[in-house]
Amino acid sequence: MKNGTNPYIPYPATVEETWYETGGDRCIKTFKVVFDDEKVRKEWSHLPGQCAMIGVLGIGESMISISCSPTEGDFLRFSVMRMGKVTQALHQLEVGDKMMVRGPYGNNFPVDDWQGKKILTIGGGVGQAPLRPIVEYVKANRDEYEGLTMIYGARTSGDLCFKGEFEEMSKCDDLACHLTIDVEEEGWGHNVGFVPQMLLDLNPSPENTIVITCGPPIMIRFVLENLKKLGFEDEQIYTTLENRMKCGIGKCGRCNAGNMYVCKDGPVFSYAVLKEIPEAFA
Amino acid sequence: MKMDLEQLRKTAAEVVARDDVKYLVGWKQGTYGYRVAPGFVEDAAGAAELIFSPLCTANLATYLTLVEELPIPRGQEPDDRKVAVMVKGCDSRAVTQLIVEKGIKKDEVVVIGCPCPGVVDPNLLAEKYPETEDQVEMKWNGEGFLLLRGGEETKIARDEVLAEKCRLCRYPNPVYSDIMLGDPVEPWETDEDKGVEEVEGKDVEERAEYWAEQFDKCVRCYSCRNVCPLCYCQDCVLDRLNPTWVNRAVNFSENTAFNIARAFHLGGRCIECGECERVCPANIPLGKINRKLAREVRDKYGFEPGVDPDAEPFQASFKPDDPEEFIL
Amino acid sequence: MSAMLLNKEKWPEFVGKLTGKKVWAPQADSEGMRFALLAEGEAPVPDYNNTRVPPKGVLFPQTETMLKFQVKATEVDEPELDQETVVLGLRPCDARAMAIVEKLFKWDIDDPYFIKRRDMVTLVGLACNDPGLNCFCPSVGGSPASTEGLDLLMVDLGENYLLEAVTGKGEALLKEMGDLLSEAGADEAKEKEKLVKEAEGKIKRTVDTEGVPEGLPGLWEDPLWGKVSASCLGCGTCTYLCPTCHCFDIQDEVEGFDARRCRTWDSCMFGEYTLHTSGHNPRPTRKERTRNRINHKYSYYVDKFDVIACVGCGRCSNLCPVNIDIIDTIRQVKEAL
Amino acid sequence: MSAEFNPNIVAFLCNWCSYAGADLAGTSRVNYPSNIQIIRVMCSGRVNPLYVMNALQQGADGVLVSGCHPGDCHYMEGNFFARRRLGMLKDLMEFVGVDPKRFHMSWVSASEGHKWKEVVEKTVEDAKEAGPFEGFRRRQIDW
Amino acid sequence: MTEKPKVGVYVCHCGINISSTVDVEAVAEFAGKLPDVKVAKTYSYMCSDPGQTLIKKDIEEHGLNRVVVASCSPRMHEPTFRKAISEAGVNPYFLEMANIREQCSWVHEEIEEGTAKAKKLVSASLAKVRLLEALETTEVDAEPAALIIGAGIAGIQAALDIADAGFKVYLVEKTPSVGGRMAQLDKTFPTLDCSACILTPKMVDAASHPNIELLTYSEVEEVTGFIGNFDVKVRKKARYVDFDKCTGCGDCAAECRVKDRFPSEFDQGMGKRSAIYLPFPQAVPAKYTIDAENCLYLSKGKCGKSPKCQDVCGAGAINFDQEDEMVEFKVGAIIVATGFDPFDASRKPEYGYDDYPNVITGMEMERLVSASGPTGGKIKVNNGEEEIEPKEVALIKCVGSRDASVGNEYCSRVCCMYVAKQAHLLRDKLPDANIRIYYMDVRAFGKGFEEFYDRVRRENVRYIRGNPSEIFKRGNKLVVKVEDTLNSRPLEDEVDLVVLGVGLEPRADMREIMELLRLSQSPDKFFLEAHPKLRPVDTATDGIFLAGCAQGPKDIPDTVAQAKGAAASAMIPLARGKVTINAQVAIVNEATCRGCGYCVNICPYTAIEMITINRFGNEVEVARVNEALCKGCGSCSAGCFSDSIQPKSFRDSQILPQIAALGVMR
Repeated sequence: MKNGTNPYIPYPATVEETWYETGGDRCIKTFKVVFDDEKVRKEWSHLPGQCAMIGVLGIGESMISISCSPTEGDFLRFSVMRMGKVTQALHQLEVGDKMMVRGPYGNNFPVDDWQGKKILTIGGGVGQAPLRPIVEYVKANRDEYEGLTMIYGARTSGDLCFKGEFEEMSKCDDLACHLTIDVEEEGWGHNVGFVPQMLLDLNPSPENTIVITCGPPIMIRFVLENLKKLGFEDEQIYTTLENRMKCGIGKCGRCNAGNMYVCKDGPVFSYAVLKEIPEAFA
Repeated sequence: MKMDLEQLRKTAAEVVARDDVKYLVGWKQGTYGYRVAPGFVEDAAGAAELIFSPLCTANLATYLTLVEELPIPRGQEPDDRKVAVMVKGCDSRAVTQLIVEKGIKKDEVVVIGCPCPGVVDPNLLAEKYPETEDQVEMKWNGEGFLLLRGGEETKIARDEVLAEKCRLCRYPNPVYSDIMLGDPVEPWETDEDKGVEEVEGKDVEERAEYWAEQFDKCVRCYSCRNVCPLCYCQDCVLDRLNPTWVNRAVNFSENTAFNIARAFHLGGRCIECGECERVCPANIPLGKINRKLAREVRDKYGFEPGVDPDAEPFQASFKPDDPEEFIL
Repeated sequence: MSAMLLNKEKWPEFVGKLTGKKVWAPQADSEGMRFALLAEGEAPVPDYNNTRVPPKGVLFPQTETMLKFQVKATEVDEPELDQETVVLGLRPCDARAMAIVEKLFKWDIDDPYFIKRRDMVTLVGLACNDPGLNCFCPSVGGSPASTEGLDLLMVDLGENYLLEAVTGKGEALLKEMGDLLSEAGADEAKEKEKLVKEAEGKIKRTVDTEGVPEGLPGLWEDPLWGKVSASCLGCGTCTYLCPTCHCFDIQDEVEGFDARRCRTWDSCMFGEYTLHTSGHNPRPTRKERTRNRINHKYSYYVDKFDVIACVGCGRCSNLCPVNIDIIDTIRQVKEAL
Repeated sequence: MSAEFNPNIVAFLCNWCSYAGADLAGTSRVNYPSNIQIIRVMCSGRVNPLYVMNALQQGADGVLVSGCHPGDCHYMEGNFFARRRLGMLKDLMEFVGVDPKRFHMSWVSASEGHKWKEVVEKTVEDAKEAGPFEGFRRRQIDW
Repeated sequence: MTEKPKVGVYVCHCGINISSTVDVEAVAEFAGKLPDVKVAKTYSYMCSDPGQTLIKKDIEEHGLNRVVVASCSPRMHEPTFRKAISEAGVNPYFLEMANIREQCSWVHEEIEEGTAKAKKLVSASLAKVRLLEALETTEVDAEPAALIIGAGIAGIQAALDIADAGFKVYLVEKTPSVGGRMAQLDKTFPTLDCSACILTPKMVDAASHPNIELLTYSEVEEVTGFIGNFDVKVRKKARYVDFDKCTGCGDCAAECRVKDRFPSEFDQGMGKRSAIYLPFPQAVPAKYTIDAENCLYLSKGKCGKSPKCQDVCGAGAINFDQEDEMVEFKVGAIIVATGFDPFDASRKPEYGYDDYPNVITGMEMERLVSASGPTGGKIKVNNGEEEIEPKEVALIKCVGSRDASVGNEYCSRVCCMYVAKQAHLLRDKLPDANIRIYYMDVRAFGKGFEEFYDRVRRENVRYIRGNPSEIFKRGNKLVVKVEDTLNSRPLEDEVDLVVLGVGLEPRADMREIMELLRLSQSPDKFFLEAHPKLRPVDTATDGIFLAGCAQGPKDIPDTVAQAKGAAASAMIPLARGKVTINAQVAIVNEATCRGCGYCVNICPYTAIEMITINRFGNEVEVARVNEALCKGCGSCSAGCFSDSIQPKSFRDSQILPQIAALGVMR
């Protein structure tokens, strides 16, 4: 076997920047990494929605969604919640340390098909990570889309990811950024309440709109319900799934939801497809 | 053998009819050949399918702890009804040991005891009387067994097909039960444990070689662990990766570690039902290890698990005069 | 090349000529048959019903090193996989399973380990003259003398083996044997036909799979899953011993400063298999797992690769400790349709 | 290789008696073989018997567990539990073919520096007799 | 947040103690290359001030968050380095020590082997330190009260000291009166103070002290909790006499239908008492008690027409309906001062204690010689035929002490002196008698002891070196058969009275207290102190202390001294008002705990209990550790099949890598 033909081989990437998005037990840390090998850097191409296997040699790998848009530059960003052994090891990485990356894996949001449409993202908590590339992608290709509305909520302001980026966004006319937290906090200048309710309050028109939602299952359930109330069709709604994965390339078997392998047929699914898969929301 | 199927089915039907009983686990005819399957009975119709025969090897006490703990939605009450289970002598020791270890509570179960004159070793039976696709019936017949198949009756001598665990059985009658079916059977003279003695007779290198060959076959399907009524941790340490006691890799080293750890955790707890050995797809003689340890515990420490529901667990107690001749 | 004959007496010579290759063959271990590497000079006659563990490990070892590396390093090494290998006397069902699994390992992205091993191996099958009690290959598209996946098929004609090359690799192997073989004639072909017919006739347990792949998704909430799985112990016997089960786990192992990334067979019957780190499990009980196993074999795989991922070898039925019998399960599915 | 086999021995010592006894051996400048490496635990009762298995698997040729004499346990009963558990483990290991010379348990009090030396010498000597452990050591496995 | 471990490794030369057998530079260089090690240095004395400063500076400069010190035994300097790193802002539990002195350089000779082993030990320490967890010590409030079990001189003294310091004391005494053994003594050696004279005032003080709650005729039933927070249940046994009404006049005892029928415990059975009684005239409290076993009314339900005591009691204090009463309270510390039992002379049958009335024990002698004793201080004995004043007296020492045949190898420490004292008292009362003392050794080690012993010898008391083998009767005399070992002469001395200088033994009922408080015994079966030299009043259980003969035989001055010591120790948590809880405790993973309760059985401190938790709507039982009770021994963990209970700092996940490091580094 020669290097380059084996999809299981990860490539070293150097951590260039890291910061914590949220605190607590299950804190989220964002890494900006750049492949060491220029060739790998050049050959790498991903689109919003895709994932990569990242990890540390000797510990293991985890499938993490790429939380930056290719339009942002020659680097990758991952926002990782500290959960198990691998993410714990990832969290220990500091600037200058090496992360092993392979991918990109999975399908992407059909950004080309969506040209000329309005984009609405609805995120909750760490669920904003896979949505961020879409936001950035649309921001970078503003002419091709009819505008972008972002709804993002979390339990507290401390649980919101990418906080620093929202202010800049709200300055743009064709970008709307709506933030919400579950309970009132001092100094919080935005909405208070749950995401599904905020969606109803904003009352977006389904016309020529694509909705992408990602977040905790309970939020998704009510968001879907409310989208239906607002008249959205299944085909207009997209979400991403997460399942336990090992190989990332549709061999190891465990990420299937019904007859779909999340790592290959997903993680992006339209609701029209997803509702036919009995296991999808299990 | 006075075991009356009518009585068994009637009792089972009565038990499942009770409001405080969720279901009953008994034995029923398997899908072919000599197979007997665990039957989960919720009504009288199910009860009518139950059997108890020399083919009923399985220890159903496993099912008392095998049920996964599922989240109960808010506002919903957990189903606290009892589970009824049919046990042979050996199986009843598992129930007792589970009570000792708080794996189950006495009032969570209805234990139906079946005095057992000894079951067959299905492999031995199939070797001598080839298994066919048709369902067969088997009965105890005086000192031996009676095989009924295709209208034909075959008498089989007891020694010919008796399971090894039964040869060594000292508790043919349930030691713990809420309802007892039939009359107790007369315990029999037990053989020497030839399997264990044969291994003991080897020198340490031969033993190492013997077990190396055995453990090398292990595919780590964990059926030995899963079938064991006393392996009821929801989250087995040997599955865990942090810390890693045993690597996932399947090789002689990890397999041995797995088997040692499994056997050790059963030290002073194994009730010698022989299920681990029966289910092992690699035919590893796990029973020998368990029985060896059980014998040491019996001989050296005077302890026998699963006979006294009020006993202190062996590994959670000590005696000031425990043997210590091995200590420097 | 036409069919060839090998006198059984020459079998050791036949095996002897495979020097330089790794040779896997069914061998008796302490209490059963299993595929193992032949030591030099050994040539056991493949006279057996079937092995307890399928020979899938030849292409997909239970534990396989994927990458080797040093702790703290970023460079990884791959194992060398270039030794020619011959598998002697595997049963047609097991060979067929390899062909079925190959579809997945070649799906879109090649799995380099499996494919490399497949490239290096010559599969010499042995037709079943005497199928086992739980054999039901014809029910799922196989046959006691199926050549699917094989490079070469042997048929036991009593005194001789009839050897029929299926692929170029098989032919090459036959060529290597030179004058050890003689050409078979029409009689032998007839004899083979007869034996295969007889063998098929010996298969008693059958199941009708018509409509099952299409119908299974509709039975998602059917009570049959609860019934079938109630007695399941959640062990990996059925999946580990299944020649078409291909799930694996990837783990890093460290020994001092040496480390490897390896993969190990995994089983969808284990709770941990789908367990998320968060503690959430999309398949929380044996019911969901059992349903997934059957669906995966009889429906999902058919959707993706147009073939049932069950070859009817009967191992899962043979060795399930609690008589969960796939033939019976499919019958129940069929009834529920 | 003609070099003498130098066994690698891992010892688990309770903090209060045996570890202190080993310290005393040091303070008294008692000389003993260096094959023994000590892992300090608070009580011999802390020693999970599977540590012994793990040590052998991970590269030890012998294992020693040492605690307070019966009745002297700092935690009153820990050593009794250790004795029962490890006694059972020893039976088990022996049965599966691990030379009993590879595993020892001892009572060494805080005042028994010399006994510690004897125990170490015996353990090392036995491990030497048993030779390099070639059982289920991880390193035996070809990756 | 998970910090990447940044470890500093510090290898100590310890002058040449380490560096002469271990190439410390090589060890440091080796360590420097190990994963996560940021700096590795050596220094001549790591524990010195500059050594510690070096570590602190590195922590600051290199941002270290874990430290390995390879030096001496952690038993020596672990606290030192913990403190040092915590001063530099690193959690003190992020420290691991590699013992390369006591267990390496000092016990190995070759520099190669020493160095190789040191490297391994360092790598094992490193493997562990990277995985250690930050621990915080916590404090809980301490109840400013103490429980003292036993109101002999030790208990009384400790109670007075603690009460005087302003803390509440519960003084629990099993018998109806305080005073204990000392109250039974006549005079005390070597000063010959009257025991009662010096003790009685203290007894009265204890009873009247506003901070002392005296619970006589009471027994401790249950103690739970931990230092600072013990919950105590005491059973006040029914006296059948209203405590508040009884005036102690004694009319009842005088009129009792079974008057003076029963052996008086106080007089060692030599005197008699009624069923309603005061143990002795100076008893405190001076309240009568009915002995329910012997009282006709209580045992038989009938006492004449009506119980006489009831009839005569002017105060109307007699109450046959009284029941045991449970008292519950909370204390911060406990002192065990349960005292001793005199050796039971029947266990030396060769001395004929059971056979001859004129063979008596030292304790009986005390009562006999006491002016308040059964004979009013007259020395009269029954030689089996008649009451006589003895002319020939033999005193035998070491009865039941230093005697392996009865299982007592220890010296009882008081017999030499009390026997001498009794000889002196006998000499006073029997100026013409022949007084012999048979002895093995004379141990007169205390202040004024040797002088007293000299004095007694000068008083014509013969010391005969020999251990009598037998005492038998010849005519109306007792014969002491002995070999005078100084001149190897066999003797058969004929005497009228034999006094057996019995030793001190642990109380017969001490096992109950032991189980109650989970204390341990030393080989002599007395209570075991935490350290024989440095913590002689502490037990292995924090907050429980020992005073007096419960811990081992003692004379009165030593008892008082120890009582004061115990009182002072017990007052530490009371005065501080807080107790610090050990941080290295066990913790349960409730998600994996299978609720088998093995750990509960195993824990010697009852620190683990089963609790019911709600696991996703299911009620399940799991173990929970009471951190205040847990000592971190980890026995529970080794017995847990699912590894669900783990002692912090000694987790499996921390020890297994240590094993790996030692194994792999060959």
